[in-house]
Amino acid sequence: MFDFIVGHYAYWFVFILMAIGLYGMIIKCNLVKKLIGMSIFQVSIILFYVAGANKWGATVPVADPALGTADPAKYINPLPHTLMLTAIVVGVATMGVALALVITIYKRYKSLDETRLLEQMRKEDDTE
Amino acid sequence: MRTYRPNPIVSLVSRLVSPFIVMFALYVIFHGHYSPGGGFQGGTLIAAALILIRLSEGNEAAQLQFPRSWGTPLGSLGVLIYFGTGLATVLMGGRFLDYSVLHLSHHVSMSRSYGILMVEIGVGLAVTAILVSIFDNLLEGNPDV
Amino acid sequence: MILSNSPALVPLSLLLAAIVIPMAAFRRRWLAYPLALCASAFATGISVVNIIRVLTEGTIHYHFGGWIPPIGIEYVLDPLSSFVTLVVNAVSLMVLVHARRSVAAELPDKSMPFYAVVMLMLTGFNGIILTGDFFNLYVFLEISSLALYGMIAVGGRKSPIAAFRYLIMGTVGGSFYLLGVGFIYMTTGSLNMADVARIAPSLHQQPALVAALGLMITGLGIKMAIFPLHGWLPDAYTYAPSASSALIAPVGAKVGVYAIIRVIFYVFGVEFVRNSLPITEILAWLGAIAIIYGSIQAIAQKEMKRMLAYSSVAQIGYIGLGIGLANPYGIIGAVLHVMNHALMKACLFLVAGNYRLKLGHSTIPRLDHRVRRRMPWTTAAFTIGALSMVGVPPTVGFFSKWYLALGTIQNGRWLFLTALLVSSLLNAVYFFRILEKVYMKPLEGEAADDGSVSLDEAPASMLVPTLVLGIALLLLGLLNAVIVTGIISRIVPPGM
Amino acid sequence: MKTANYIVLLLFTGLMVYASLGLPFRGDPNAAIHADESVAHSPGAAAYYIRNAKKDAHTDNMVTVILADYRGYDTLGEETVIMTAGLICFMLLRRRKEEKDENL
Repeated sequence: MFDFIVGHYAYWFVFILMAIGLYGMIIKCNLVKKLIGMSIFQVSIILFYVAGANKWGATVPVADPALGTADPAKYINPLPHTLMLTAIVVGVATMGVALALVITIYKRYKSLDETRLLEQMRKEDDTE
Repeated sequence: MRTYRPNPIVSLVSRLVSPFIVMFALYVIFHGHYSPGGGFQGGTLIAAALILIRLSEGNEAAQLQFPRSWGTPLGSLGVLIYFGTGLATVLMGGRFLDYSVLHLSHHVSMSRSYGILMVEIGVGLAVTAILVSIFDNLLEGNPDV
Repeated sequence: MILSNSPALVPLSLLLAAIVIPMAAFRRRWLAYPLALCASAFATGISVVNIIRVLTEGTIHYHFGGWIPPIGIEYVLDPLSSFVTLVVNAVSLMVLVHARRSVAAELPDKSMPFYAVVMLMLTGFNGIILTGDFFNLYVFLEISSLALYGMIAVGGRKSPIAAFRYLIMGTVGGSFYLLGVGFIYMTTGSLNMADVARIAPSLHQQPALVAALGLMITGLGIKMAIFPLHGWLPDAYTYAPSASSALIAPVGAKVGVYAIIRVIFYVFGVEFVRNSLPITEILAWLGAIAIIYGSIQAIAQKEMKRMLAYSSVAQIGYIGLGIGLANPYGIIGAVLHVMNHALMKACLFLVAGNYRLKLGHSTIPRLDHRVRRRMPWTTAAFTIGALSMVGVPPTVGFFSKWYLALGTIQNGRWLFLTALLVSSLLNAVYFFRILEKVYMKPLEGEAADDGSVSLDEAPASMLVPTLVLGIALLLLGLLNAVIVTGIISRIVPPGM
Repeated sequence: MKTANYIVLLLFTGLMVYASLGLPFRGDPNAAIHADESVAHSPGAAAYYIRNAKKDAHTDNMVTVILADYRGYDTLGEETVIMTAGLICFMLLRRRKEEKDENL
């Protein structure tokens, strides 16, 4: 039982972070708060991968002449780190596009509240 | 339109720090083979140095360092370096991104190493140019500036 | 050289165009369109080569960098992926031919980045369809999603809000997918689809694997816009510029459909899915609800683009129902409907674009018999498209519904069969009310200004693709047996 | 609408906790992702990378080799993603010359 907790507590903290991020994304009304939630959610996924890459008693995945490369148990898993480099870039790109959209919305409606924006959008639809 | 008031301390420190950031970024890119680092990390650092100057010296002065209109074409150039490396491997008769057919060196492994370096340079250039261009565009679209 | 690299050349040629357009067309704006058109035509040509190669040589694996699959990334060219790439590229080529005038009219100063982003969207779609690697699929999913957000947001005043809502939903979907890939990787130790398909059965309903399946289907379901997750679709299609919605609507959601078919039938296998979560059953029910809900909503709409958007929700319901039935007829119907719906929606959105250009609007209550006098060919194409949506026999729309109906009968699901039949009636209601306005004789009072209406058809560059798609709807309907026996029957996954 | 969102949130958290029961212990060197060979006898990617990265590409940093060589196509996709973001910001926010002059 205790072994199980020690082996999994890191994942549980990551899942708490995910729930916080998802809460921000789907329940908050302010567009920028949604983006903050999105950022937390993406970072928690990155933490999830990196936590899984760990190996007790291993070192960073840079070949060390003193250790040699014959024994994989001496280096932590390099693949999730590589994947997460890509995921970080995807997160940055999404954030850039999202901020561009927020600026455009604010310029046109002078508001960032989702319910108010939707109300105004429907009102404009009816007048057309 | 907000007015810009120069602050001598901020200006001096950022001017002083910026070249060192660029130097460290180049180290991160070119030493990425032997220590943690690589194109994306280095490119982000160079972009940070350029954006630091944009923030402290004002947008107009910073145009002398990296004009706004360079962003999109230079970013495409960076991706083109990466893509071109892959295209060269195809033209040399290998699979896409198989650097061993490029014959950059006698040893296959060194050839791959140089291939990786070329690719990382492309990544660094693209990331630098595009991050700066995203910053410029966000600034330009901002209604308060 | 072209032949040995042909699987990779489809997305790569489009990507090359996307890279070259910002450099070449930065000062010379007019270069953007020809470059985009050439790349799209080249990709379509290579897709034809690919499908011929698959039919003669069998499944082809392309290893990037020469590394064998669990080590490197591979592209898999099998009957399903080659068929869907051909559909996506051919339909997009037709829409691109049409797009020049409407882009010039609606986005005059943004044509250069617009065409580059279109190329990136198509790169993403082709990458998703061809890849055999879970993480590579995620990267290309994000490329296409980002490009979609941008293409929607360049429209009018309201489009950035629609794009932002799509962005939040889409990022939740993409992140769920990535999390699912994480669980799969943690439990199986592999990212290659074929490899995971070999490992998964030996893990016996591992909780993490079951959760991964649920997360991936939810994430891809958002991209596919299956019923309760369709919230982003109507606004996005309505407020996007005409050229964007004509490009997105036919192929955008189909990529999610394709990825779901891959994950359910080719990676986990029907057995695993049936025993772990009742995903297929849920998909079938959601599909049936979406069919009815989308059709009823479409009847209530006044704007033609919005009506077509809700009808897309219904049509994706058909595909979801076909996947959910999980029997050979259901799969054939679903894959055939992917092609049919792409053709029908492209045709109808191009018609809406033609009306917008010449009449200045595409509002249904304002259409009348003068439209037929003024634009006879466009109206003819619209008629074929509408008949096909309803499912009148010689058109393609009939045959996919036929296979879906056979699938429901095979499983003995009479409720789903009823949903199919009722939806055909509802489709008839919302299309015939337009056809009635266009074809019926005018009332006495309106007859006076009849003579003043002269022929004023859309320009050839817009009319030709519309008519080609309209004729394709009839022709492919007649050739339907060839397609099904030649290609689609080979798609039915093993063990079914 | 709000309640539906809270239900989604609860469902998600429940699913995650359920899934974590099946995850291998963190840091266990014998977990499936670190294995030399998978259950289906295909080579395990991570162990292969650690053993052969230095040999194949004459580069110490394994992450760099995977990023640019073994999975180089992913990185090309990553570059494409960021180029897409740059182009979209350019498309949405760049103002025309005349418009800019009016605002000044």
